[in-house]
Amino acid sequence: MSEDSFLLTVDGLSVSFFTEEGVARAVQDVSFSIKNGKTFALVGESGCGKSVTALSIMRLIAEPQGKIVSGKIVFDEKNLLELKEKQMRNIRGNKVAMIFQEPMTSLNPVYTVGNQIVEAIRLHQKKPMEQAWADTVEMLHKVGIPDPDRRVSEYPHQMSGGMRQRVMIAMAVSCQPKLLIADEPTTALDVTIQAQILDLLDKLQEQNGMSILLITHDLGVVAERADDVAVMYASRIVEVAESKVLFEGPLHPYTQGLLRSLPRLGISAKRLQTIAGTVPDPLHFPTGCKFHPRCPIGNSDKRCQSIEPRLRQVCDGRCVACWYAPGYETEQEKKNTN
Amino acid sequence: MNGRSTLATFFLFIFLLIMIVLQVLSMVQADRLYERLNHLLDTLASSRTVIVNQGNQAKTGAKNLPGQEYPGDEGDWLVWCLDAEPENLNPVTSTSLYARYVISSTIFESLLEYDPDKLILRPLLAESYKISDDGLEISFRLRDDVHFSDGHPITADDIIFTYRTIVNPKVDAANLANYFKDINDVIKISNHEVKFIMNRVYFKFLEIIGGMEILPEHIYKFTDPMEFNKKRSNPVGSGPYIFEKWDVGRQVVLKRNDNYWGKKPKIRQIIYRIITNLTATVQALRAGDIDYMRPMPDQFSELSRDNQFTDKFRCLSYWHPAVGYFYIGWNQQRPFFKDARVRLAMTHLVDREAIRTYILKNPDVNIPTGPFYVYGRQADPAIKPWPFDPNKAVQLLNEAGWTDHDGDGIRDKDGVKFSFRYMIGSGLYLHEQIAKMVKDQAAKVGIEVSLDPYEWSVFVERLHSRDFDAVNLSWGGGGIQEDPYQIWHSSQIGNRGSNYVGFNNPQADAIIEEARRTLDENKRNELYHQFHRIIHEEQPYTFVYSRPEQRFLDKRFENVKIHKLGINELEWYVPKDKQKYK
Amino acid sequence: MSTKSQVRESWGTSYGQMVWREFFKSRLNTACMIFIIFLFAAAVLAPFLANDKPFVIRIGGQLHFPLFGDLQPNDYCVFLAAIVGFCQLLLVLRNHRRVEPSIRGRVFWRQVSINTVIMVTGIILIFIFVPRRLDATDYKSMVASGKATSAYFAPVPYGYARTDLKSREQPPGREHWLGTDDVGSDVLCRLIHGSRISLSVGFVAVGLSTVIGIIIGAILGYFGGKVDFLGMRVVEIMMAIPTFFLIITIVAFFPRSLFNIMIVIGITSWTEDARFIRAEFFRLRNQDFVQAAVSLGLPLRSILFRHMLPNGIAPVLVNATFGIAGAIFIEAALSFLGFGVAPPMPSWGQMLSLGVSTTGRFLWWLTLFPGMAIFFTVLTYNLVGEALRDAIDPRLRKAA
Amino acid sequence: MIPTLLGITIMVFAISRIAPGDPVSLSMGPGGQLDAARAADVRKARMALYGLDKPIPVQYAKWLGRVVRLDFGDSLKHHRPVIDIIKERLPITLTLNLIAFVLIYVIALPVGVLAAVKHKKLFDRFSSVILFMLWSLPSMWVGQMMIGYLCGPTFENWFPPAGLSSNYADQLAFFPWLWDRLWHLVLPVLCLTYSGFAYLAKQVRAGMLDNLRADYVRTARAKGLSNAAVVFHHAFRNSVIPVITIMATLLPAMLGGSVIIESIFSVPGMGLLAFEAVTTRDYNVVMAVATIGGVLNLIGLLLGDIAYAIADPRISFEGSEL
Repeated sequence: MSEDSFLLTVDGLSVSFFTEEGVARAVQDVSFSIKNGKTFALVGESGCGKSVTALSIMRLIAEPQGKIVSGKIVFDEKNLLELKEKQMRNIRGNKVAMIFQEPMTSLNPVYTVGNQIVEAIRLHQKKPMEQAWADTVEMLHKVGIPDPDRRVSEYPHQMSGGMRQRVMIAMAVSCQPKLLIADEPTTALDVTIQAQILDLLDKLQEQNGMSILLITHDLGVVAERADDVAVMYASRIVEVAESKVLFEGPLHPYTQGLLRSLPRLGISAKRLQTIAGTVPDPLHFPTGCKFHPRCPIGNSDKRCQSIEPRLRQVCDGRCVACWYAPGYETEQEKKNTN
Repeated sequence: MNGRSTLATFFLFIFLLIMIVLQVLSMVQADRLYERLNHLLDTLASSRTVIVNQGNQAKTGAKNLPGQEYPGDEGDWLVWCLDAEPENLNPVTSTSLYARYVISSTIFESLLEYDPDKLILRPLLAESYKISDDGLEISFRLRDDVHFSDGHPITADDIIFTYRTIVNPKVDAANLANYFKDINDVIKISNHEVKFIMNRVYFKFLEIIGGMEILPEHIYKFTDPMEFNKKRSNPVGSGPYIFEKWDVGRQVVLKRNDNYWGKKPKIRQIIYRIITNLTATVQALRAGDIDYMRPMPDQFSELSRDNQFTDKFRCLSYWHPAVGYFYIGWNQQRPFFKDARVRLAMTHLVDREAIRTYILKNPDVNIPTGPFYVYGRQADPAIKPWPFDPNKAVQLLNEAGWTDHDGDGIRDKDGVKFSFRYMIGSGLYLHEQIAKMVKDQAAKVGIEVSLDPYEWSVFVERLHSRDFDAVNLSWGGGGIQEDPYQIWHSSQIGNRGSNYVGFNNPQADAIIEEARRTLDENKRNELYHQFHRIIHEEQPYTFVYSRPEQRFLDKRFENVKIHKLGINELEWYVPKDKQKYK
Repeated sequence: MSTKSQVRESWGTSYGQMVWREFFKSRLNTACMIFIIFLFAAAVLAPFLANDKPFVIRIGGQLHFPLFGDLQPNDYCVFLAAIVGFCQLLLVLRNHRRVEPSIRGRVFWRQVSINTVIMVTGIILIFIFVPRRLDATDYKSMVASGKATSAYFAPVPYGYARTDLKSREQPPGREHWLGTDDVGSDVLCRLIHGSRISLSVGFVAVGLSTVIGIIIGAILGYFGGKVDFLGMRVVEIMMAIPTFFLIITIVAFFPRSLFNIMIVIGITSWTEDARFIRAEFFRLRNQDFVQAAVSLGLPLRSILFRHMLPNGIAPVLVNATFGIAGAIFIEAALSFLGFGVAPPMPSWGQMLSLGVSTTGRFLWWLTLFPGMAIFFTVLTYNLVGEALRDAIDPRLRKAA
Repeated sequence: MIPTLLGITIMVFAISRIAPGDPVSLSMGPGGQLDAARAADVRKARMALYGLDKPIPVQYAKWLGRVVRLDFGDSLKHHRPVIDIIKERLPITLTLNLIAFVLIYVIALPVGVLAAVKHKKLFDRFSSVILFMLWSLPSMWVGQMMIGYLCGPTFENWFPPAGLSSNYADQLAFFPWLWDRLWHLVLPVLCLTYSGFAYLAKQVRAGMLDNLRADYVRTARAKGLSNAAVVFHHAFRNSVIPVITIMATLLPAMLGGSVIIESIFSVPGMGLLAFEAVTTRDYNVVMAVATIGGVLNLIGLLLGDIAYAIADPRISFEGSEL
């Protein structure tokens, strides 16, 4: 596949938060790229740095505590991190839009949904008011809100969670962005709605051919919606692959753990396995491979405890960060270490 | 957070520093000020710009007051500051001093008035008066040229109307009516002659009736007394001034009565400004907003030493019979003060000299020895005040049997600790200061005093229910012919009488009663001298001080004379060139 | 030892400790705390700091200790209170080390109740057995006249009730460090003794209002329904009355005393707490675990109170801290307007009111120093209150 | 609302009547002239005159009966209809407070917002310390200091120490008059303003901080709105809501505070009236002040609720119970 077909390329992104307790390295050396018109899923337990990655693409990391320490974020040939705030604003909501996790709080309670969408449209497309209103209503219709021309002038608190999330989506796609970042768009909703929302996203993706960066902890969703997957664990990406490949043969023990903990049809599961232990606190990560305390291999292995494996390409389109992943090391290196 | 805290503390210190600097600066400046004050004090000690008359000698008056022969110029206003508002301007129902300032002898006139220097009654509205030999009848003959400001002539009917109004039980004038209670009737002899008939001889009747301010019947007449009680403003009388307007809370304006029957005053308008805040008053005076005010004692003592001030203003300090006295009353119903010796001891404990020199800061202040006007004929000048003498006090207390038996430092007698409650009106600085001082002094000889400040209304209530051990208060002077009956006669101890310290001395009672019947002034004064002596021995009160009337007056006013009766604002005038208001 | 420490580890950090730690992160707060302690020290030790009786004096050969002999019952009460309070503090600290968290609350309450009992009985006993004394002798003059020797006076050798007309209204100088007031008593001395009034008013009044508030709030919250409705009307009334006016009315109409002021302030400022506690109760009622517990047949009362106390108390405490500042301010204001304690009892507000003499002369030292005293006290309590609020508010903790 | 008022009046009425001392003994004073034999009767007569001889409940009923007809009776001190006195005094206090009020909001809002936007920057830290100090400054002290330093004979003499207008202000032309009035208002208003302003600014700052952290602000940013737009259009709009409700609590507080301020600067307003009335047992005035004060408070609360309901779509008018 050719480089130019990538819409967004994140390269060596590291983000740190400087708090009283100390420096929390929320994202370290994260790299991935999203193809045009495809869905890229970023998977991981909560607190592993998914959302931070997303926010740093939008350059919405809360200053002054949060800082993007290093890395590049290239979005159609522009490095977002080098843009002026003004230019960046042009991209936000216009070329790159974002949907947030909590539809309940993500809408401003004191303005009608209509207002909030119109705001975005007028900002980026400089349309006259009436035009903008028309678009808005149409948008709401598109995202499947019943009689939009009434709903448009309602306040968020008068709507259900699902409705609000649709409104959020409407707002996000109102300017036909090239990339839509969906940060756990469905976690706060109940299952039936989840499906609808995701379908809606797919539909919109087909309609205006945008790419989606889908951030979730729900492998099920990933399995059915995503084209490529990156698994994040404790501030690092531990494995990247096309989704079906990944689901067939996960390489990283963490990914394996995740998959095992996922109910599968067909296979008569004895009982769902879980990964022992918890996600480490970003303030004090363990030395070496951050997963080693929870890892069946790592918790005994010296190397895992001392040296942290970098993300490496093992075969085309597949990267992993584990000493014991097949093909992670050449025979040569194995010798050196032993 | 740390960052903030350090910074915050830093600013805190900055603020502190500023405070301190400010404080130092002010300290320096204030001290400079004091030096200057002291300097002035020394220089002016010799040449006091204060005009003082030792009431009893009339030598003053003319002294350093130029141009008194000169008839004076018409015009200009007198802006007179009142530190409280008169509750109403009706001469019958009003009780406050401030109403008096505004209406008496400006708007209203009486049959007789006191000659300001001879201090004897002389006719005003009346042409003449006659007292029958048995002293039970007084008849007045009105001048026939006198008329009210609206032109109506004053007739006997007006006098009778006034009298009947005062004694009408439904009219809210109890205090006033009280004086008339032994007058049986008034008879109209002719249109210009009336006769009052009393049912007993009482030397004050002439003064009372003569001093009655005559109301115009055609204006004040009423069917329902309540409607009279409601007549509070728009007074109409026969006086040299007529009522202009009353902006409540701000001012009362009188303008000259141009068809006044008598000698017209020079000042065209008198404006009574109501300024309750004392500091503000002085400010206003300095700013020239007011011309005439009644300062607090320490204001007077301070400003009368200030050259810049005395250049612009007259500091008048003068005696007149109505100056009262300040006293500490010892409740003789209480175990502590039953014994005259104890009361005397208390008097010995009050350092009245110190109060005079340090608190009042006025050497003219007099330490009275009895209830009478210190320079009046009723008082016995031979009696000298008891000195401040703690040792004497201790000795007296021991004699009286108040010694510290149980060794707790507090004197006691048959089981009663000598620790009493000292009632003072709250918010009265002077009273508080004196009370504090007494407490401290008493403590030094082993007497425990606890001060009870009370709101004035509660204060009065407790006074009447005799619910106090000792009390601070001052009586206004009873005038030239004072009758001690109300305050000192044992019959007044009971229900809400004014003898609330329960002074009960048969001899004194006898004297008081006799004096009331005595019409000959000299005889009467003899009796009063005896009475004075008794009071001095008994010390039912500790008489703390009696101080001269004090006024500040703008220098532009001329012909400011000081009579034995005080000053008479109506004599003043302002020379053409100095006149301020058109 | 190690086992113990491990045990404590297993206890983890209690809410209180967390707040404590959070609170003392800021140096400003520490400073405030120190200032408050200093104030307390001044208040408690007032008779030793400012007194016209010497600690020790030799008269005719033998030693006397007039200052100690002159201590009044109320002084002893203050000392007792101070000691008990201090012990309570130590106990609390000890609890955190020794007592297992789950029962800490109960232990704490038991200690508090015991201490209060001790205090009350102590005070009663003191008033019964310690006689009021009045030491008439003037030691200064004795020393001056050489009758007495080797006298050691307090740093501020004046009594707050001593009057000395000769030196009235003196600006600060060597004699009187902060000058003298209208009857020549030493301002510094009166300031020191005045701190007692301010603090006691602050604490008693607020204690009262808090207790009333909690009780009423608890009753309303616990019974709900009609009781709640009526109660809330009362609360509304209390809130709608112009409080300061009400206070003035009451204080002006009834005899002048410290207790009246405390009580009045107390009974006029409980609404906040009441409403808060009530709300807290209602919140708890609807929480699942409470419902569950009730359905299990546990008495609602115990649950509510057990869970109300930890969560509900903290904000009430914050409220109280501000309340103290408020009460001190109100007391000062009242005394300033002339409704304060009876003279010569020193009160900052009353001293302040002397600052502008009747002549309009401005006695800056009578304005500046008491004013600063009031200001810094109020400021400190406000700061502490703010800090506490931040400390107990986890959201802010996260955000900061 | 009505029951609340009743409650207030009953309470104040009770307090003022239970208390010792009454206007009659006040007007009669310590005596001196009155003969003991008559004093008692006179007193009785006066009591009857003022209608104080009836049992308290009856008095209250009578009073209530009159008040519903907006007749507060006569002042026992000034001997005038209370309502007239109030008519003179209330506007003064209201102007004083309203000016202060406007100032408070005008200053506090920008300061608070700025502090929040510059969170943890110099301005924020500086201002928050200053605000805190202002907040805890005892107003009587400030007033006293101002009088002492700025309008005393001792130091500067820049401002008038008392009153609302210099004498003969009524003879001035309009603008000089206005100037004079303003000149007199400066210090009192200052005293009334600073603490409320500090308090409010703190609130605004806190509110802004919360809202700037809120999700919808993040959404707004994600929309690509400029910082200013985010702050003012989104965060500010939300943090204004609680500020409005503070208005309800601020107004009564200021009315209470004006007692102090007015008695320091001897401004003839409601506060001073209340003060005098209380000290002189002028029952009718006391009651009137209490009632009107209560009404004002309730109005304040009501306004607060209404404003809230307007500002916040989540609250509907039925929600605001009073």
